Amino acid sequence: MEVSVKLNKKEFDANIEKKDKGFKVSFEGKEFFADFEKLSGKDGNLIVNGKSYHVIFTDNSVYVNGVHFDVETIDPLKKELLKSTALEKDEGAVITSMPGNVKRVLVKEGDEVEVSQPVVVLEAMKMENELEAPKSGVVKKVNVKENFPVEANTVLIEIE
Amino acid sequence: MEVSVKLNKKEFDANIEKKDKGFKVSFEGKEFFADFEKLSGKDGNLIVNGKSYHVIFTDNSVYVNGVHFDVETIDPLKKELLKSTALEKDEGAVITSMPGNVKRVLVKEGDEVEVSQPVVVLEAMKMENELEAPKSGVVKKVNVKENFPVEANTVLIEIE
Amino acid sequence: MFKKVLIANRGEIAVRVIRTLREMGIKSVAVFSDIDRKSLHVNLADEAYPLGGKTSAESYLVMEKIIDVAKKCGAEAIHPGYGFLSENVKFAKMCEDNDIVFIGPPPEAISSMGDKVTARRIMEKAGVPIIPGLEKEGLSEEEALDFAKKVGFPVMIKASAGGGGKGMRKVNNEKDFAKFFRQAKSEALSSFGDDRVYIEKFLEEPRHIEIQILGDKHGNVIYLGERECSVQRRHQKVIEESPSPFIDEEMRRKMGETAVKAAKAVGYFNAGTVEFLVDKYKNFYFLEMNTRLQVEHPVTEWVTGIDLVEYMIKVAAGEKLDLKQEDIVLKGHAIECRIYAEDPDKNFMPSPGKIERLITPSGPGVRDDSGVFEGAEVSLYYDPMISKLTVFHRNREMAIKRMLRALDEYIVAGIKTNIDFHKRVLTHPAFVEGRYDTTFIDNNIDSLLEKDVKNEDVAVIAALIEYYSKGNKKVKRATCTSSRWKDYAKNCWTI
Amino acid sequence: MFKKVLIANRGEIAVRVIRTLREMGIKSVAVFSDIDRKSLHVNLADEAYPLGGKTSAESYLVMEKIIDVAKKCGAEAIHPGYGFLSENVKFAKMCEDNDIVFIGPPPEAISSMGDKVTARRIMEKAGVPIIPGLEKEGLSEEEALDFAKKVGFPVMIKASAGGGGKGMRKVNNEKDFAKFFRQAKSEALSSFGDDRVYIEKFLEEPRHIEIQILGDKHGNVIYLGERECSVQRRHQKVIEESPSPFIDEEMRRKMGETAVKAAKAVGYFNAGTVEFLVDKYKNFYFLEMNTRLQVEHPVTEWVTGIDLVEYMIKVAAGEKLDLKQEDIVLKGHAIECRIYAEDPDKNFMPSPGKIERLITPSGPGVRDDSGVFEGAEVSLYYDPMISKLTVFHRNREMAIKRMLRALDEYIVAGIKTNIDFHKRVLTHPAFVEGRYDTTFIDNNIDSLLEKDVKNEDVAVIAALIEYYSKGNKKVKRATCTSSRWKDYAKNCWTI
Repeated sequence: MEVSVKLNKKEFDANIEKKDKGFKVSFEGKEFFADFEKLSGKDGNLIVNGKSYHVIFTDNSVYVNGVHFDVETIDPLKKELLKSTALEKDEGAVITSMPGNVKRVLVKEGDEVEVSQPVVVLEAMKMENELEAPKSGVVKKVNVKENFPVEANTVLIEIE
Repeated sequence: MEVSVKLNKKEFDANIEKKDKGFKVSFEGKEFFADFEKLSGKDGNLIVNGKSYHVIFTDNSVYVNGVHFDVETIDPLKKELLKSTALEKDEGAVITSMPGNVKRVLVKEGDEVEVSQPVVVLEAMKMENELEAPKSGVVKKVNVKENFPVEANTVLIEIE
Repeated sequence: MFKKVLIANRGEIAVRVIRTLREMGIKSVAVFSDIDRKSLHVNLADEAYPLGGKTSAESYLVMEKIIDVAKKCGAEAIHPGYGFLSENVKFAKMCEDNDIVFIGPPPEAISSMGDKVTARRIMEKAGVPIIPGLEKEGLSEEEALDFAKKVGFPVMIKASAGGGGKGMRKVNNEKDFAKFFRQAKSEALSSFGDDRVYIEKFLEEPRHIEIQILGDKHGNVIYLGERECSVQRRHQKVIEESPSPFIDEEMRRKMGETAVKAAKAVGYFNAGTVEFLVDKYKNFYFLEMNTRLQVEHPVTEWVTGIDLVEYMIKVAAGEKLDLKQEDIVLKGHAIECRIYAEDPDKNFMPSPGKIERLITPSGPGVRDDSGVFEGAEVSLYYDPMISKLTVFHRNREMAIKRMLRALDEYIVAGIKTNIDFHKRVLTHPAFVEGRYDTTFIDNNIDSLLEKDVKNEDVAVIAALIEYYSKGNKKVKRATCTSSRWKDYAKNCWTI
Repeated sequence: MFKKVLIANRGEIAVRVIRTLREMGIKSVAVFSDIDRKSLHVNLADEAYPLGGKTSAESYLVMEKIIDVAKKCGAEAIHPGYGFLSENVKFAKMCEDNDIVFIGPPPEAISSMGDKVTARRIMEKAGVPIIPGLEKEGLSEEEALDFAKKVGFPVMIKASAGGGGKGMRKVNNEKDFAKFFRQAKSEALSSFGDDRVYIEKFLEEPRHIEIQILGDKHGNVIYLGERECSVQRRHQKVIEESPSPFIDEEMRRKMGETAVKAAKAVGYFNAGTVEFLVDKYKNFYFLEMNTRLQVEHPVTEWVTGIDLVEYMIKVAAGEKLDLKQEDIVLKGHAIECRIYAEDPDKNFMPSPGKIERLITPSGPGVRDDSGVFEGAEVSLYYDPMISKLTVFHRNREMAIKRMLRALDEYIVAGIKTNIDFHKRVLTHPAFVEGRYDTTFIDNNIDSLLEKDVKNEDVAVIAALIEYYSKGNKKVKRATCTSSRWKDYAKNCWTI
């Protein structure tokens, strides 16, 4: 079976076939023999050409010897949708990628801001983090209030 | 609600009622206030009158601060059945309560045996364990062969 | 000795104190916020009582509630851990007023040492060198800026009531001054309830080296060697070690004796830490004194063989130190890595969430002081430090290798951590050779975050994951996070 | 130094060796039986290759297969761990013949020390006291019985090729003699492939105290203090500690020097252990020499600060010992508890099965060397020891308390273990006071298995469990196992 994998934004292709108790993987002209065994719960062990790897599957990630992979969710459409509404629609969106508490809102609607100007101070885990304007422009919308918590990936401020 | 519990073969009764976020337990004229919180997977925490207990539920046991309880399975009938076929039917049954490998069978059918006479040598985890005749009598049946594995709770030899 | 002690803290340090209390046969009492009902310290303690509230301000900082619990459950003493109320003189006095032993120094020592400005003055008087600075009541932004211009950038703005990197900012130029000055004041206010700050000249190539001391109520004070804490980011320590690769026996003795002098100057008892900045000429300057147990105390415990928490409790109970200065012999080398719930690839942004899988290292010379468990929720309300991993070996070279081995075994899934980042720091030539100061991480951040994909096994694994995932509804397409592959290839058993 | 080392073992000791190999920058190669495909040592190693088979005889004891894997994967050396092929002279020679370094002593030392009868003769010649015994080729049951009657019961029957309590029986009277003699021979055959046994007088109130030695290929041999191993059951060590509470500096030196003499007599290099029996008058007798890494080596590692596995590998690679006798200074006190999958309440019957929940202790002074993980299947094919828990503290009294704390944190659900049993041993007055010999467990078995229900909280919890279980399909009615409640009330945080 042909499989393509995205690795560091570079796509590449491998061929995988069942072989004895495991798999034969052909990739860039080389052959690898792999044996996977589920250990317990989220854990498995993978032996590839004799090398042993501890593999952990969580809901949306894979860890190989403790090193993390991102894995796209089952419904790529839904994810695209999420992205388009939040992250990609508006280049002027000030988005928090972590949950936290809005400590201070430094601008109000109608304000003119410059690129990199701090607009919101977010507190999480006892540290203050300043979020800056991604571009120069006018504050169109302020979606948050001081001392209220926000989830990750929320659009806090919109600038146009 | 009235609840009876078997503790060290001694049965006793308690009354339990919902109270605030937890429970009030009355027992032997005293009152206990308990708050249970599920932690994750099999683990929970129970605070009884301020004292904290780590509780773990597995398929058929409960552990409180690491100390083990036996818990009867959902179908008491089935368990009784199991018991009656194996453990209680025959006082002359030589039963292994652990799985292992039959190392040597020291008697054959028709042999006369005395109580406490070794009849089977079982090996498990690199240790040899001798199983003895539970009563004096004649060997009626030998259910096992040397060098074959046996499961826990198997009747190996029957004596009458 | 006490029969019951309340720990006015949470997380790993509460667990740490519970462990020693249990060894001493003393009942431990945990307190908890609503957020922390399911936390490890509650589960491990003998007793646990709710404080209510979510934020620290609503829970762990409410002195009356804590005193109230202690009185109701009959705790004779309170261990404050670090942070929260550990250096709060009002709380120490409140304990005293309620006949509860505060496991810490006398209130006077807290107030004189806890206030950085007062502490500087005391040290100056005692003849301990201090860094040029400006400290005055109601220090204004303008005055501070004037001072900065006079001594020259960079300068440090620091919370007067501060400690632990909170309310502290390094300012490199005039442009950033106003912003950082305000941030420092604001953080100081939210962390310590006190927005006073002062300003100091920033030393070039400074090392942060601190001396652990231990004093009893009978006037005995000893020092327990130093800790090298120069691996810092945003004034938060990241890796600590003892002994410091930078100082020798003679300098250790000099700094130790200075620290003891400082402690005696304020009638100190309890465990405590005198922090110094050391410049490249090995001059040392008093930085501040922490009048409490320090996060990084395990490295000292490894090399001295002494349980500092045990001694804090014994000293608080009035016992005389059964250790003399000559009993303290440093043996071997210890390193601590603080495990933070943060994402180094996204500017070390905090990463709260559920720990879906947790594997902690063990075996020879490894100690994990954790405040979490598999399935635990790392809350955004509190500090992002989830654990401290400490190792010991007979020398520094082997200790570094042991730490790398332990970090390889350490797996935290579900949230991001700085485990991989630690591996890069520990293999960086400057760290390996012991040539580093507090600017180390900032100056090497690019190489410490370097990205690359090399090992072809990794591609095979990715392909297999993709393949397996066909049968797994939850997993569809694997893309690896850009930054980790290099480390993977470098550190993770595949070379 | 080697680049790749194969570990011809499984379980905790394979994991132990992998850890040090990783610290030394050496690739580790695991081998595994079909049963062990999912085991921890396979998952942690850099490389892993199947041996096939289920039993040890089909897998870990098949020398040709192991040599074959080593050659194919390019391993330059083999670490045998303990048990299995670790004291097999044929295997050591086979390694030599295949240009693979056997990480152990020279084959001649294995054969002379490994054979208990030869070892006794060498010791006798070297002037080391030995216990009266009868050793001869083809020793018959009748000859052995005659000897027993002559010197008087009790006597010990021991496997000539033996070690680790396998193929060993204490016989108290003539009636049991035939049975035990045959058992010992049979166990010897299945454990070592050699059914020869010999017989010895049993010493009264004997302590089992052993000396750790370390030698290089350049004729240097040092001793690393002693281990007290008298807490035994069925000749299996259960708890070990260092130093021994029974011996002083002078006796340590005498025993140490005797051990070094013994080692030098056979041209020994590698880590090794000279076991002594010590009677109540502090006379010590040579018992046997183990020419390999010992299960209980961690206690020595704690008190000396030395990684024994690291030195085994360095010595095997031909390095000269960089330690002199005067460098070895014992500091503090270490205790090890072996965690067995067994049920003390059912005559310590092995308890294989799935580990449904596993919580291992950590924090200051705690080391867990485990061979399992949560979800692991403990197989009936191999040794029931799943882990070794070791603690360190500054003195014996505190070390015992620390061990009790660590045992309180240790939770293994799904199979039975001896964790609670350890707690009873550690709180037994004879153990606490250090007054115990190898008969300790046998003579106190009743109080060590004592049962009782005291704490009323326990009843409340049971009631609550019953109540909750109404909503839980899997749980219906709780009855507590009889023996644990006493400990619960005594040790489990409820006093």
